[in-house]
Amino acid sequence: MDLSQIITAFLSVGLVGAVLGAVLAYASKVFHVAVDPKVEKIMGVLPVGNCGACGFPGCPGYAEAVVAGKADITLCTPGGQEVIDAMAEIMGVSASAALPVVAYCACNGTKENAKDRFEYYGPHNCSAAVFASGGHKACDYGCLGFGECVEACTFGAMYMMDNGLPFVDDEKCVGCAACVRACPKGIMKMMPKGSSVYLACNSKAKGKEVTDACKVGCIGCKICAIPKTTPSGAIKMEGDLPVVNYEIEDTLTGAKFKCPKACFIDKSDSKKTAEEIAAEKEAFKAKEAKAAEAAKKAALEKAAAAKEKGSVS
Amino acid sequence: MDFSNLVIIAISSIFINNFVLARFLGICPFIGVSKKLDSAVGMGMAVIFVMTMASMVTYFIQYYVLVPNDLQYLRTIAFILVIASLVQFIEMFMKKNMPPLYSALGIFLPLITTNCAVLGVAILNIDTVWADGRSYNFIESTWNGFTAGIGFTIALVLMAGIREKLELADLPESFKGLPIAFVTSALIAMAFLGFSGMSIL
Amino acid sequence: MGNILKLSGILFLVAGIAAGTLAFYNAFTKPEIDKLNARLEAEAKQYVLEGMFKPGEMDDLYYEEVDVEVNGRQEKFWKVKKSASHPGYKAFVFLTRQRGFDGIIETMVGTDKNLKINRIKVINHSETPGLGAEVSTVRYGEDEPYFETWFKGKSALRVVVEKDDPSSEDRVQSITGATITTKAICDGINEMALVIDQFRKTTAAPKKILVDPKHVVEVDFSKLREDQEETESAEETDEEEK
Amino acid sequence: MNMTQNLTKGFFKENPVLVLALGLCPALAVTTSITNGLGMGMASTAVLIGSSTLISVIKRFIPSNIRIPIFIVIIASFVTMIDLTLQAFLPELSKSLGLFIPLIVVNCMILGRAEAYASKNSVLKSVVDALGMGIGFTIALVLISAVREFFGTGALYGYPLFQLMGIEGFKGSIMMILPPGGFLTMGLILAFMQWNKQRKEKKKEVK
Repeated sequence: MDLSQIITAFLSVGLVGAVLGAVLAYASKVFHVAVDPKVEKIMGVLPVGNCGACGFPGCPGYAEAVVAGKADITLCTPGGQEVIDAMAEIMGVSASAALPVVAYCACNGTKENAKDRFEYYGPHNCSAAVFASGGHKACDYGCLGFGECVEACTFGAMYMMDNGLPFVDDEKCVGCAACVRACPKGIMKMMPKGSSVYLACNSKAKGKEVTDACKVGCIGCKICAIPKTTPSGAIKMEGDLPVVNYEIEDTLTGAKFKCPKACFIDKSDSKKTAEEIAAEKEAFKAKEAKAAEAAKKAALEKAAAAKEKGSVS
Repeated sequence: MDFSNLVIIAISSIFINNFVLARFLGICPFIGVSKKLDSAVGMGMAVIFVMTMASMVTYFIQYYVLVPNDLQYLRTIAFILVIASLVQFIEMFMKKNMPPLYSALGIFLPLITTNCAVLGVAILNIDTVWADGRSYNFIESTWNGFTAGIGFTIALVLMAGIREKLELADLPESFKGLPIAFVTSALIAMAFLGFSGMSIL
Repeated sequence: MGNILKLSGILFLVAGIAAGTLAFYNAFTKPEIDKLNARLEAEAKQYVLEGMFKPGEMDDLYYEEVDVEVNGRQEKFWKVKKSASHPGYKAFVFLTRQRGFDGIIETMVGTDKNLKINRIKVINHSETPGLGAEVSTVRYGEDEPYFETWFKGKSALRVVVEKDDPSSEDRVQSITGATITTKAICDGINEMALVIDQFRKTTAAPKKILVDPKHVVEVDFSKLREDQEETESAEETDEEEK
Repeated sequence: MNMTQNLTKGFFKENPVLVLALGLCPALAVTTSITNGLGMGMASTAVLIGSSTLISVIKRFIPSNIRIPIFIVIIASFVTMIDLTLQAFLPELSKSLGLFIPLIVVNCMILGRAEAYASKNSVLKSVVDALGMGIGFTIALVLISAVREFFGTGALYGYPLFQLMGIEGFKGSIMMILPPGGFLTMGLILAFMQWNKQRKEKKKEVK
C-alpha cells in the first residue's frame, strides 16, 4: 500500500474540486440575476435530475413553464405523486390571485355561415387539416370544426355544437388556456369572465375576400373602432381586423349593434327571448337617433355661434 | 497538423458513428426534447457549445492533472465534476452577460449535465486512437467535440421534424407518443447504418 | 468571501475524500488487474501455439522478447524456444495492434518458423456487436471463434481478405458487414510478419520496407544487429536437430 | 406504503426504463445479449444501492445549494469502484460494456432516485427503494436484450433454441443486434406496455 498515491489522488482531485467550487461560488455572486421566487421554490421540490421526461429542457425549464402557466404540474415522472402535491401547494397559493378568465371562440363561421373550398377526407383533427393547404374552409382564419380544442380541455368545459363550432361553458372553464394552445388557427382566445360581448371573427383578410367566404366575417369597415361607436377606446384597428382590449371596461353595445356583419356576439343573448333582443336593438337605435339629433343640433348651434362671432368681428 | 485528419473526424462523428443513432449516447434528450422543432434546434446548439467546451477542458484535466500524477483511473469522477461545474458556470455567465442567448439556449443547459453524450465525448476523445497509436491532440479533441455535437443536433432535428408531423398521424392508440418515436428512430438509425460501410479510416 | 471559502472547502473535502477512497481501492485492484492481464497474455500465447509443441512442453516454453520500432510505435514479438537453454527457436508469437472500425484491435498470432499461421486470438477489440464483434464470437457447440479458424495454415506474410485478392491461396473470407474489421486484422498480421521476416532473413536490415504505396513499414534494427547473428546460427542448429 | 410495496413498485408499476423512460442509453446500447444486459443491470443496481445508502446516511450534512455536485461525486466514486472491480475480476464483461460503465454516472435514474428519494428518506427505505428500482432496471434490460438476442442471433443466453430443437435455418436478423434493432425493440415493448395499460383502464371503466 502506497500512502503517497492516496495523498496525490486526494490533493489533485480535491484541488480541482476546490477550484471549481470557488469559481462557481464567485460566479454565482458576480453573475447573480434575480429569479421569480416561485421558480426557485418549484426547483426546490423537483428532483433535479434534468432527465427531460417532462418534455421540457431540464428542470428549470419545466419550473419556469409551470410558473408561467404553460405546463401541467403532473409531468414530472421521476418525482411521482409527492412532487405533484408539493408543486400544487406552491402553485395553488398563487393561481387564485390572477383575474379569472374564460376561453372563447373568435369565429362564427358555422356550417351555414362559412363556405368550404373543397371537401376534406383526411384525418379528423384540425392540425392535420391545416396541412391540406390551410384547411377546407374558404376563410383562411376560420374554425375548422374538428374540435381539437375540445379534446385539449381536461375540465369538460367544452363541447362541439351541431353548427360546427366549439362551445365554452363559462361556469366550468378554469382559464387554463389549454384550448388556446391546441388550436392550430389561433382562434381560441381568452377574455375576462365578467365580459359579455366579444368579437367573433379572426379574419385579417380584405373585405371582398371575407364576403366571398363567410356571411358573418369582419370586412374591416372600422365602424366599431371609431370613437363615436366605442368612446372608451377599447377597440383598435390592427390592419383589417379590430382588436378588443378587454381590460378596458366597456359594454361594447355600440360595436355590437353597429357592426354591418354582426361580428360581435353577446353571450347573454342566448338567455333572452327574440323580443327582448329586438327591443334592446330598438332602444339602442332610438338612443343613437337621439344622440345624432343632439349632435346635429349642437353642430348647428356651433355653426351659428361661429357665424355670429364672425359677423361681429 | 494534418487537415485530412480533421475531415476524417468530422465525417466519422457526424455520420458513421453518429452519437445518437450509432453509439446510443444522449438518448434521453433525443427522445425528451424532440417534440418541437424549435426546442430541438435550441437544445442542439447548446449541446454543440457544451461538448466543444467540455472537450477542451477535459483535455487539460487529463493531460495536465491526471496523467502526470498517474491517476487515469480517476477520470470519471474528475470529468463529471468538471462538466457539471462548466455547465453551471456557462449558465450563470450567459444569464448575466448574454440574456438573448440565454433565453434561447440557457434553459437547455442544465439538462446537458446528465447528457451522457457530453461525458461520452470526453472519454472517447481520450480512448480513440489513430492507426499509429497516437491519441487525439488538443485541436482534434475540440474538433471531435464540436462535430459530435453537430451529429447529435442533426439527429435531434430530423427526429423533431418527423415527430411534429407524427402528432397528427392516425396511429393505433398503443403506439401514440414514445413507442412510435422509438420506431421512427429505428428507421432513421437504419438509414444512418448505410454510412457504416464508408471506409475512410 | 466567507461563503466562497466554505463552498470550495466543502467541495475540496468531498472530491478529495472520494479520490482518496478510490486511490485506496485502486491500490487493491491494480495488482489484480495487472496480474489478470499478465495471465491473459500468457494464456493467449499458449493458445496460439497449441499443437506446435508436445503438451508436456507447453508449460516450459521460453519466450525471447525482441523489441522493434514499427512506424514509430514500440512493438515486440517473441521467439519461442522449448526451454531457456534450448539453442534453436521453433516458433514466433506476436501481438498486432491495428485500428479497426472502432478503436484498436489487438490480435495475438502464433506462427511457425516460416511464418505460417498456427492460430490467432483476438484479445481486445471494441467493434460493433453483431458485425465486427463476430471476430471473437464462439458459435454454440464449437470450441473456438469461427473467425479465428479461418486463419489456420495461412501465410502471415500474405494473408489477405478474399475480396481484395480472390485468387490468393492465403485468402480469408471477410465477416459479413465487417470487411473493415477483417481487413484491419489481416493488415496488422501482414505488417508484423514483414518485420519478423526482415529480422529473420537479413543481417544488414534495410531502413524501410515497402509493402504497398500506402503502407510503409519502417523498422529500426540497429539495436538488434548482434542478436541477429546468434539467431542465424541458432536456426541452423535447429535445422540440424531435425 | 409498506416495505414490500416499496420494493416491488420498481419492478413493473414504476419500472424506470419501461414506464418512466429513464436510463435509456444503457438500456439500448448494451442490450445486444442477455449476458451484457444482466451485467449492466447488476452494475447499475450496485451503484444505485451504494449511492442511495451513502446519500441517505449523510443527507443531513450536505448543504442544499451544492448538493448536486456532491451527489455526482458520490455516484462517480461508486461507478469507478465498480469499473475497477469489473476490470479486475470480470474482464470479459468489462470489455463488452466498455464505455457504458463510466457512463452509469450520468444515468438519470440514479441521480433522480438520489435526489427524489434517498435525500429525503431513511436509510432502510432508501436501500429498499434502490434495490427495487435496480431490479426493475435489470428486468427491463434483460427483457430488451432477450428480444434482441433471440431475433438477432436466434439464440437465448447463448443457446440456439431452434438448433437445439432440431430446426435449422433460423439464424436471426443481424439488424436486431445493430442500433436500429435497439430502437425498434424499445418501441415495440413500450407499445405493448401502453396497450396493456389501456386495456386495463377500459376494463375498469366497464366495471
